[in-house]
Amino acid sequence: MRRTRTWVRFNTFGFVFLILALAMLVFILTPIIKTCFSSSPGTIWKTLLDDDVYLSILMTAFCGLLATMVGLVLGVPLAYLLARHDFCGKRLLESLIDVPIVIPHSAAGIALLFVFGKQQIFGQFFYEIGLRFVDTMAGVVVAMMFVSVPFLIDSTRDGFKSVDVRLEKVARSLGASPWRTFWRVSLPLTWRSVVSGSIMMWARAISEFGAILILAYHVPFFGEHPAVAPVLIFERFNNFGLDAARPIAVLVIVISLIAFVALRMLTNKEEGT
Amino acid sequence: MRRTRTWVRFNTFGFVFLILALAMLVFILTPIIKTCFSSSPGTIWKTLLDDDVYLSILMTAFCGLLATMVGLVLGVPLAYLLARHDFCGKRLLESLIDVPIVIPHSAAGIALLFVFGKQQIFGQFFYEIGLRFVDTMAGVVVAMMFVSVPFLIDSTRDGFKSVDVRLEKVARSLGASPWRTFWRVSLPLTWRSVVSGSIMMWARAISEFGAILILAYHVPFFGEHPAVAPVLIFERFNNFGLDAARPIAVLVIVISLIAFVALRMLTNKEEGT
Amino acid sequence: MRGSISVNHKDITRSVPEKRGISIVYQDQMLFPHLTVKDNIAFGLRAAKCAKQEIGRRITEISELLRIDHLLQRRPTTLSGGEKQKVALARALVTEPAVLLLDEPLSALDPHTRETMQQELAEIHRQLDVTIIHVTHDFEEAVALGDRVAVLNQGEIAQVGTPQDVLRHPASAFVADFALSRNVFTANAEHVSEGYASADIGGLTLMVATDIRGPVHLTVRPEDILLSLEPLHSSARNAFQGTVSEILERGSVLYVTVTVPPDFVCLITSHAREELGLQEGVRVWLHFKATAIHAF
Amino acid sequence: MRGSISVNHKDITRSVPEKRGISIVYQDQMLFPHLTVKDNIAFGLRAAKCAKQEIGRRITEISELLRIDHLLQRRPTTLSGGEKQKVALARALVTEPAVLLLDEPLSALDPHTRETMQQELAEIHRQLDVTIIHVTHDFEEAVALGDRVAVLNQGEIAQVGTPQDVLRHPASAFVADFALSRNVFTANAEHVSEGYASADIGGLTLMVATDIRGPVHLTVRPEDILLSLEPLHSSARNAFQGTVSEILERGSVLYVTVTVPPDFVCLITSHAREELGLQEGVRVWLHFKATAIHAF
Repeated sequence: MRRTRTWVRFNTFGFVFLILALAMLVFILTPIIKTCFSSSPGTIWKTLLDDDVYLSILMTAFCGLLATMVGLVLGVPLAYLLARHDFCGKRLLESLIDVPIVIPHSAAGIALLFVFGKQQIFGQFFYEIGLRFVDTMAGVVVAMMFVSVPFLIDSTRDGFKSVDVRLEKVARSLGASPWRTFWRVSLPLTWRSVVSGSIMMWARAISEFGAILILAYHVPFFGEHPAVAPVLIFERFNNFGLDAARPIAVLVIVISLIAFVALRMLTNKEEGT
Repeated sequence: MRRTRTWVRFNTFGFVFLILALAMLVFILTPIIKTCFSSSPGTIWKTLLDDDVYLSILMTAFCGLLATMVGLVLGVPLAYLLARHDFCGKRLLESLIDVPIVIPHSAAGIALLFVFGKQQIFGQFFYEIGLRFVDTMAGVVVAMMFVSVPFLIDSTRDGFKSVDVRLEKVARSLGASPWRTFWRVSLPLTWRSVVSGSIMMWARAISEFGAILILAYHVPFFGEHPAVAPVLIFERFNNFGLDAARPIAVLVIVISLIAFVALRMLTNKEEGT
Repeated sequence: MRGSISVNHKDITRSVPEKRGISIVYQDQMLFPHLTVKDNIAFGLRAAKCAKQEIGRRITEISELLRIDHLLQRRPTTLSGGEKQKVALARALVTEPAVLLLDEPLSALDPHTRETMQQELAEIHRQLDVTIIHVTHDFEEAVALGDRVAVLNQGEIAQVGTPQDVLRHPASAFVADFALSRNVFTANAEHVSEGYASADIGGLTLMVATDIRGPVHLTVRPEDILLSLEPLHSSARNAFQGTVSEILERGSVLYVTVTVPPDFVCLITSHAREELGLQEGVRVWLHFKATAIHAF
Repeated sequence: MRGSISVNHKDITRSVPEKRGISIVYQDQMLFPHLTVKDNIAFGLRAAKCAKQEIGRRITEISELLRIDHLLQRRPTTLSGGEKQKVALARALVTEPAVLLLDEPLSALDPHTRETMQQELAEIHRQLDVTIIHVTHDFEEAVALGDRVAVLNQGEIAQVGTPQDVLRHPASAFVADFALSRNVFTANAEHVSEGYASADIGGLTLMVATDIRGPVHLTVRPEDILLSLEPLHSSARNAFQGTVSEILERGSVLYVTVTVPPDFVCLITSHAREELGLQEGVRVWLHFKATAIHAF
């Protein structure tokens, strides 16, 4: 009966909205789906066995993971403090934290070069302890982290905000220290937001192109010098044309699509219980 | 008294969290701030008067605006339907809509080439009505829209979700048509989410680099062939080095930073009232 | 679930909402938060493309009837619960719907506001020619306001009828349990002195401690009525003789119906029954205080 | 605001919460939603690094005392309001706090559960040696449960004292208005027959329609007490003679205090006063029904 009702209520409004919405869906989904099915599984498998491609994807995933882990250690405390404390200029600060999402990626690369270059403040400081950033994996991680960590911070902050602060007060009144309260109450209740923020951060990190192109083009990795996957795709396209770039693009899209959708569905599922 | 209390409660936990949070803030804010102040206002002014730079920034802003407008027309209906209707596979669909955010930008460019290239489905269709995408402004708009429209859809969908559906039912029971209900009730109550989603979309659009580099490198615009700002920065960096790219990067960062923070503060402010 | 809904002999089961002629007032009002009170009320008229002067005239009319004319420029968020409910009523009534559907309209209000709003609703119903379907959990409210009452039990109608029907002749144990524990009367309260009124209920004159004048509903809790075989000289302002017409045992207490007329239901203990030798047909005196009557 | 808070002669104003020895139970319980009932109760013990066996022993003890041992494996979301409140109490009590702070613990419960929980709280207070600070808006609850009552008016303490002090000697008009309209007694309910109990309040034996046995609190609403100059033969199971000790006018009604002893406050109309010729010192009879007494 419910279905019938929906049809009875169908009208110009619903029709126009459905058409416009479908146009948007077609626009978003067609490029993704068409690319996924444009190469045969055989070609993709052969591409994956290509040493350059294999190493590139491995390094991209690994650097993304590293960036996310550093992001967790530094970003979760920041998110917690933003959720629990009010101070003057907090709104401005929250806007500034989101800025890396919106500044042009190549400009972000240049901005990073300004502080992580050899002669620059951070660069010099880390150079002393033996860490270089230009054309190294550390540079890739830094570039990835800069453009993607706002996703983690925003999601985690909203998560902490949705936990009633009185739950923490109860835990404290029962004799738990601030650390115990955080690990046993605040964090378990925010877990889902932290995980989905991490997924978003990792996905955004492995997709970064512009900042990495400027800060760390080809980097040493297991004796080779691969580029991250987005850069590799661009190189192939630039040097050998669309047909050479296609299988890698397909491979990378399929991998990030599966990882993203699977993880997203997983965390959404938990929401239901 | 409140201040004293905060200090009394200060402890190892707060100290460690504050240190970690500050490290994250320094990491995010230093590159942005240092870049902004690295060039003298005079140099930036001179850069702005450079024809290439001027046209590039103008075109970037204009294309971003066009992308956002098309995104509004097609994305708001989609967001509304997603907020108001439940159907099988809705969660998967919502995940897929977010995919453009997470696939590598250069891969996104290749995926777009697969449907908007001259021989491809959309490309052919639009070619018939005289619209080409490869190395044209239409291509820039399409690339911008693809990578940025999920921000608008997500924000608007959440906005519609937060409007009690019974407000729409009341409007209908008072004799308003579905159209009138949408324009006079649903949309005015979601206005803030739509605006902040649009800001996010525009900001993300003008920052796109990878997809545009592949789909529409230099495009005709007022008799010239400028590239979008992120591409221009990369070109200068590649051809003339960091010093040549710096003033443009500064200029673009300052512009998007001001636009983003100002608009964000404006919409947040309304929230208070 | 199957069925159909008709309004004025027209099947509206499959009509779109804006063509049904049914206006809804929710418990939490659902005023449009972005519009002023005036624009909220004007919403339905503007949708119907009324002329501007006509809109102004009808808003003035309805807001005077509901005494909310001083609120017209305010925002819904600045209103009290009772004011919001009046605005929601005005918004629904101004479109002159065939049916006004009230979904527990008074349950979110504080007791005092609820009583005032009950009187307002009764007043509106008297003045305007509109069918009101009023959903409520409050049996006294249903009896006080309804011309016809339908008692719903688990989604099924247990009884339909006039309030007096339901009260005096409950069709099932469910309805009886629901209705039996109340004495509800309709009357006209007349001024006696500051704080007191007399009210005539079917020949019987009650003394009531209230400031309300005019048509009222009166309730007396069964446990507040004292029974005796002789008239008592006491502080109870209301004393009447009647005949025990029914005795119902409910656990360790008894519901005794005494016909004066009208019928009064009294709650007594079984000890009291034994001592007074109560049984059907016995003549007894009822006593209850003027302050024990609840008027609304 | 200035001031300091001491617990057992130790200033805790500036202590961190975990060192204060004060456990809180909120109105909406605030159970940890991600932990089972057992883990909720164990939370404080684990934080105190108790031995595993000790934890098990103390959880068993407290959950048997509160009769929630069958709920230990459940999740908080699956519990009813009363069960949640008991778990919150168990979680707070198991850490043996110096002070237990209850923030309107019963106001979110339905009336029946509230009465049961009032008895449970009284029981807990008798069995465990813990200072309980109970915040409530319900005056009867405060009087029933408290050893000492502090009445707060606009953030200031209007009166502190035993419940009887506050009830019988209100220090200000505010406290009087708050307290005067109630007759609250503490008594021991003894079995008379199914559904009835007798209760001794300072020499006076009341007949009460209740199934509760043992220590109870009884209240009679002032408007349910009938006054007369002669004893009445009626359905009222409780009849006592006393002396009018005070008459207070409140609008059009009067509060008459009759000392039997104890004191009873009765609400009557000014008409009744005139007719009975009531004034201080007059001997009168009080009558109220066994069903009009509320026991909890």
